[in-house]
Amino acid sequence: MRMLINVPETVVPDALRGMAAAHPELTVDVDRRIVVRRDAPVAGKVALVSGGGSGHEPLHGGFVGPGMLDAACPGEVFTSPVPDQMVAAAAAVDSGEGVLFVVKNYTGDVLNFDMAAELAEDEGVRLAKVLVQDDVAVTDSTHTAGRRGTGATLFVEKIAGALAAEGAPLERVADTARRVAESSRSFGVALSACSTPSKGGPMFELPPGELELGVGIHGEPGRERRAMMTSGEIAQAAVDAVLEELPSDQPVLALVNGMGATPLLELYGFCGEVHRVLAERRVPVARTLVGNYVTSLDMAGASVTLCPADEELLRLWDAPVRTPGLRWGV
Amino acid sequence: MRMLINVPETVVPDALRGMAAAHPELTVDVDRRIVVRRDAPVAGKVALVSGGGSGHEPLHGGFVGPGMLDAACPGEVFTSPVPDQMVAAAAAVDSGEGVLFVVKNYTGDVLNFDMAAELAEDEGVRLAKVLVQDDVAVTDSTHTAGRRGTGATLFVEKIAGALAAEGAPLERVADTARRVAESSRSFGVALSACSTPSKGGPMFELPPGELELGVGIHGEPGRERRAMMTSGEIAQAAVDAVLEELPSDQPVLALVNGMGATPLLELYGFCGEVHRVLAERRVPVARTLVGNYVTSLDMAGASVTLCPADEELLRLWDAPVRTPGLRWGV
Amino acid sequence: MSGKVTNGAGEGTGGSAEGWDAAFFARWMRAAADAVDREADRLTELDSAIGDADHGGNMRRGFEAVRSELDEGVPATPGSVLMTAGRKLVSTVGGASGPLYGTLLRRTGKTLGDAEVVTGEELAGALSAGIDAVAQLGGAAAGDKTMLDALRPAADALADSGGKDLRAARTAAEKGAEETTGLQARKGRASYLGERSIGHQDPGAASAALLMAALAEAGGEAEGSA
Amino acid sequence: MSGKVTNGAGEGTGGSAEGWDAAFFARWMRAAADAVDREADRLTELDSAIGDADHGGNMRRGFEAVRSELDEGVPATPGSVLMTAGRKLVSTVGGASGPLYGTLLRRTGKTLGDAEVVTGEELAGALSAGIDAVAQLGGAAAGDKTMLDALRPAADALADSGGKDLRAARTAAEKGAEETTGLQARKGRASYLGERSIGHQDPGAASAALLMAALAEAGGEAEGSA
Ligand SMILES: Nc1ncnc2c1ncn2[C@@H]1O[C@H](COP(=O)(O)OP(=O)(O)O)[C@@H](O)[C@H]1O
Ligand SMILES: Nc1ncnc2c1ncn2[C@@H]1O[C@H](COP(=O)(O)OP(=O)(O)O)[C@@H](O)[C@H]1O
Ligand SMILES: [Mg+2]
Ligand SMILES: [Mg+2]
Ligand SMILES: [Mg+2]
Ligand SMILES: [Mg+2]
Repeated sequence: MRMLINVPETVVPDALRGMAAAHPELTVDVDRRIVVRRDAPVAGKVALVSGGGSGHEPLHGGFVGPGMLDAACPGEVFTSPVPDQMVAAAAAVDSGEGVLFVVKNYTGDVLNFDMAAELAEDEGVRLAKVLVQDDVAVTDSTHTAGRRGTGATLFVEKIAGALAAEGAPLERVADTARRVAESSRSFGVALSACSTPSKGGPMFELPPGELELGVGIHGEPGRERRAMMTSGEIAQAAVDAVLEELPSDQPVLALVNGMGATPLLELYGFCGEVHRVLAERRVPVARTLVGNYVTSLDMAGASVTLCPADEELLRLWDAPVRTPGLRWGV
Repeated sequence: MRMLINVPETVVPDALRGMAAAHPELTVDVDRRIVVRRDAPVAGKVALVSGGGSGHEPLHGGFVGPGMLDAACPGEVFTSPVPDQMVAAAAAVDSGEGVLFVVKNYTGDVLNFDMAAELAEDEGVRLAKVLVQDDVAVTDSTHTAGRRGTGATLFVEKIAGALAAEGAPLERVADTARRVAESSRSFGVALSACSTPSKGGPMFELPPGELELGVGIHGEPGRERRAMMTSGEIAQAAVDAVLEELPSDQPVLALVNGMGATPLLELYGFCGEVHRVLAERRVPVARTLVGNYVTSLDMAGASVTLCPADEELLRLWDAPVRTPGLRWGV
Repeated sequence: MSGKVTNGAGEGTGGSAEGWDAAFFARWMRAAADAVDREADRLTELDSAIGDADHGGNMRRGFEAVRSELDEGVPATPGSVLMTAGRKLVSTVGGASGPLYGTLLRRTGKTLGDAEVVTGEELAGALSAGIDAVAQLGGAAAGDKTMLDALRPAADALADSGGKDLRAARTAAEKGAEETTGLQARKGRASYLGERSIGHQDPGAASAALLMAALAEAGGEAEGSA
Repeated sequence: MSGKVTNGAGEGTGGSAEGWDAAFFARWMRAAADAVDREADRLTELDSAIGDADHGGNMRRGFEAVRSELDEGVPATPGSVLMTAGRKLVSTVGGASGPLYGTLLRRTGKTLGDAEVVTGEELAGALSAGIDAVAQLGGAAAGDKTMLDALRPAADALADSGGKDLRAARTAAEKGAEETTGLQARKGRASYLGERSIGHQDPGAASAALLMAALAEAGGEAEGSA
């Protein structure tokens, strides 16, 4: 085991203690496992709550702060959080203007957030929900329960967070969040498997010299296993897969996302190739974000997410954000 | 090879093209291999130039921008840049107020920056230099050419960059940079070896279940090879090694730095342990930065850097910074 | 300790029961906690082949919490034991299995109402209602390679025996779980594998078999056949 | 192509030279580029044992640049060939070896002055001056397990032969390089290894031996013994 951990069982609370130590601007409740903006609830503002299995950091806890999420609920590694966390988070951040749940489309997340929504609504919270399902890799499968939610989560959280910060009402925040979620598309590639603490080793076998095209953020299989490709070839495969399902030809926001263990040096090189392919396909890129944002523990690889953006989305994207993981304009 | 690259020979220019695509706020000269603030030279401001081998991203190119570096010179992977780059960078950023070279203490970097300094001075640039040598791991060695420069580079670049942004003259910027460089201490631990593109595989053998205490940022060996330790034990070893040589008992700035392939989840857990040990040793922590900032390609592991900070250093640390890799307060 | 009330002191024979009390249900849950703890690594191993390698940890965490809750005090009725356990699973497991198993136990418990003693037939009917709720919540059908493929045959076998033969339920669950190996996943994370999911047992079906084995164990402890 | 001017057309015998012209020095640099290209993987392998696995790439990049520069046109004098090559190495190599080899060639070239033909004795003296400059720049002494441990014996052997025996220089460099295996590094990255550096040949000493072999090759091409 090459893990910087104490024991697999305490990985999540250990990380939350570290977050608490590093980020006095956040309220980190280690016992209830929620990360909350220190100044929540913010009067007059719709609140955003997200969450999901741990292992994808900075998603979601690292996106809590002004201009983005009001609270995040980290589950165990690769395991959806429980409804109690979401209910506690909603209670902590609701100013009376209502709460938007941002949910990645995985059975566990959907079920747990649904239960939480019911409970929170019983307690009088006005709730809306947006489901992120941007991963084009497995739409080919006839038996998939919809597309998986991956990189677009960041776009949804940032853009809806900015709109909420402007004071927009719940319905509009939810509508815009859905617009982003429904128009964004992603495609990921793994160059190595990730290892979960509980497994203590790689989640799947990926011999050196092979890659998994269309991998999921928990190491779920994608479209095909291939012999190693160059960065340029991978960029082309990923961009073309995304463009094929992108429902608009507006200029795009581009996320060139590292899976965790791919050096930033390589990721920037990949970003250059992604831009080259997009230019060849005549897709204008309005903004680019490069880095490790929606990770899969120590998986090597990268994903590309594109979100067609009109003037309003660009304005909201550029709006100030101040979180541990994403920060500009403030 | 599990690398997201085209061919080993073009890794650095490929990455620079990606930086150019992602960061319109920077001028990235791929041919001359320099990354420069778009608005350089900034009138009336001392300019900061740094550089070193690639593979440590976001260091240094990711730290170019208002409040930090004016230019960076990326060398080949783990290879010092050449004097031509530094001379070109100095020429591009010098407003007439002079240039500070921030140099990590490795023979190659020292020699190349020295040559560049001579050349730039011949061209009339007023130059100062600060040598970063914070890594306590190998001071035990009787034959070392001084301590290695690692995480403190970030503190030096941020703090000196803030002072330069305030309009301080070259001598004061250089003095403060040296004060930070001379009082900071680091210690790093590797849980796996890194792989360079040219080697195509791990730089050294580190069997799973062993770790290297005191590793350098190019995978250089440290103090000892040990059987795997818990995050808490590693934190204690690292913090105690640093504290033993820390020349002050002021409150500290703490950098809990990932080597590249260690998941952020684990890094936050490690951060919690570092804070616990510092609390036990009664060292107050004024600020904490957690993340992958001074990396070693795909090495798993982490390092701890502490910098004793008085009120002035804290003010400069908190001052606005706007770079791809570090950003706050603006 | 009580259990099957006709035979007293939890020494049920598993056969012609007149009914089961809260203590019996608590014993079931404890036996499930033991089984899940013992088999956690196997469940995770199965989940790592076709899922995300967390099912063992999920089930262990959930049932340990159930055990602790019962250690604080056993609720008065069979229904409330299962509803408490179900709520605890929902609150501690997460993932897909938390809401699904939580719903299973909560709905089964709710269907049992507030009787202090329930018959085998009542249990069989309630279990079936619980399984319907799981199917509705998760949208899965028989043959989709989920926990349902172990749960449904078990409930059917129990019903077929007039609610008497707990071991038949266990056997049916184990058979159903084993048979998921040949199925292709259509729900949950394993569905992303498509045809590649064939050849691996479904982890949720495996844990469902453990749950049914625990039921048989709770009912048949005296026989030493569990 | 010219070379050793007494014998004409670059067909030197390596023996009793009256002198070497710019073409000979260009041939030396090209032979070095060939050797470094051929042996780059070995140099990197050596550097990966005790350094950072970049020496092969560094040397190849540098000498390819030197070769391209010479392809554009060979400077008129031996001194300017070496100074041009040295400047090119400084501009393209980076790392420790860039400034060190750059300094070696620049200082050697500078010491040769602007003569159009230089004798073996002059070359031996200039090489020695170049090596002194390397020692001064890097602060390393003999036995520190660096390129100096191959360069110095080579220059001494050349001087001992009155500047005539290029193959003696090569042999001495190769012996010196081999002997670095037993030494402990005290300079450069390998010094962090301390005692662990013992048992591995120094990559810079290995490349210095290639440089000296290239010199012998340039001088002795006609003999077919290189
Ligand atoms: N839609 C569904 N309906 C019924 N059972 C399901 C469904 N989705 C998943 N499951 C069951 O849950 C099991 C996985 O549980 P677990 O690994 O704990 O959660 P997760 O899939 O969120 O990681 C699967 O093996 C399957 O039996
Ligand atoms: N201070 C020094 N003096 C002389 N030679 C040195 C010194 N430091 C390093 N070297 C030589 O440089 C070689 C390493 O070159 P290279 O790998 O290209 O650069 P780097 O060490 O910067 O990666 C060493 O093997 C050694 O021979
Ligand atoms: Mg899971
Ligand atoms: Mg190097
Ligand atoms: Mg699972
Ligand atoms: Mg080297």
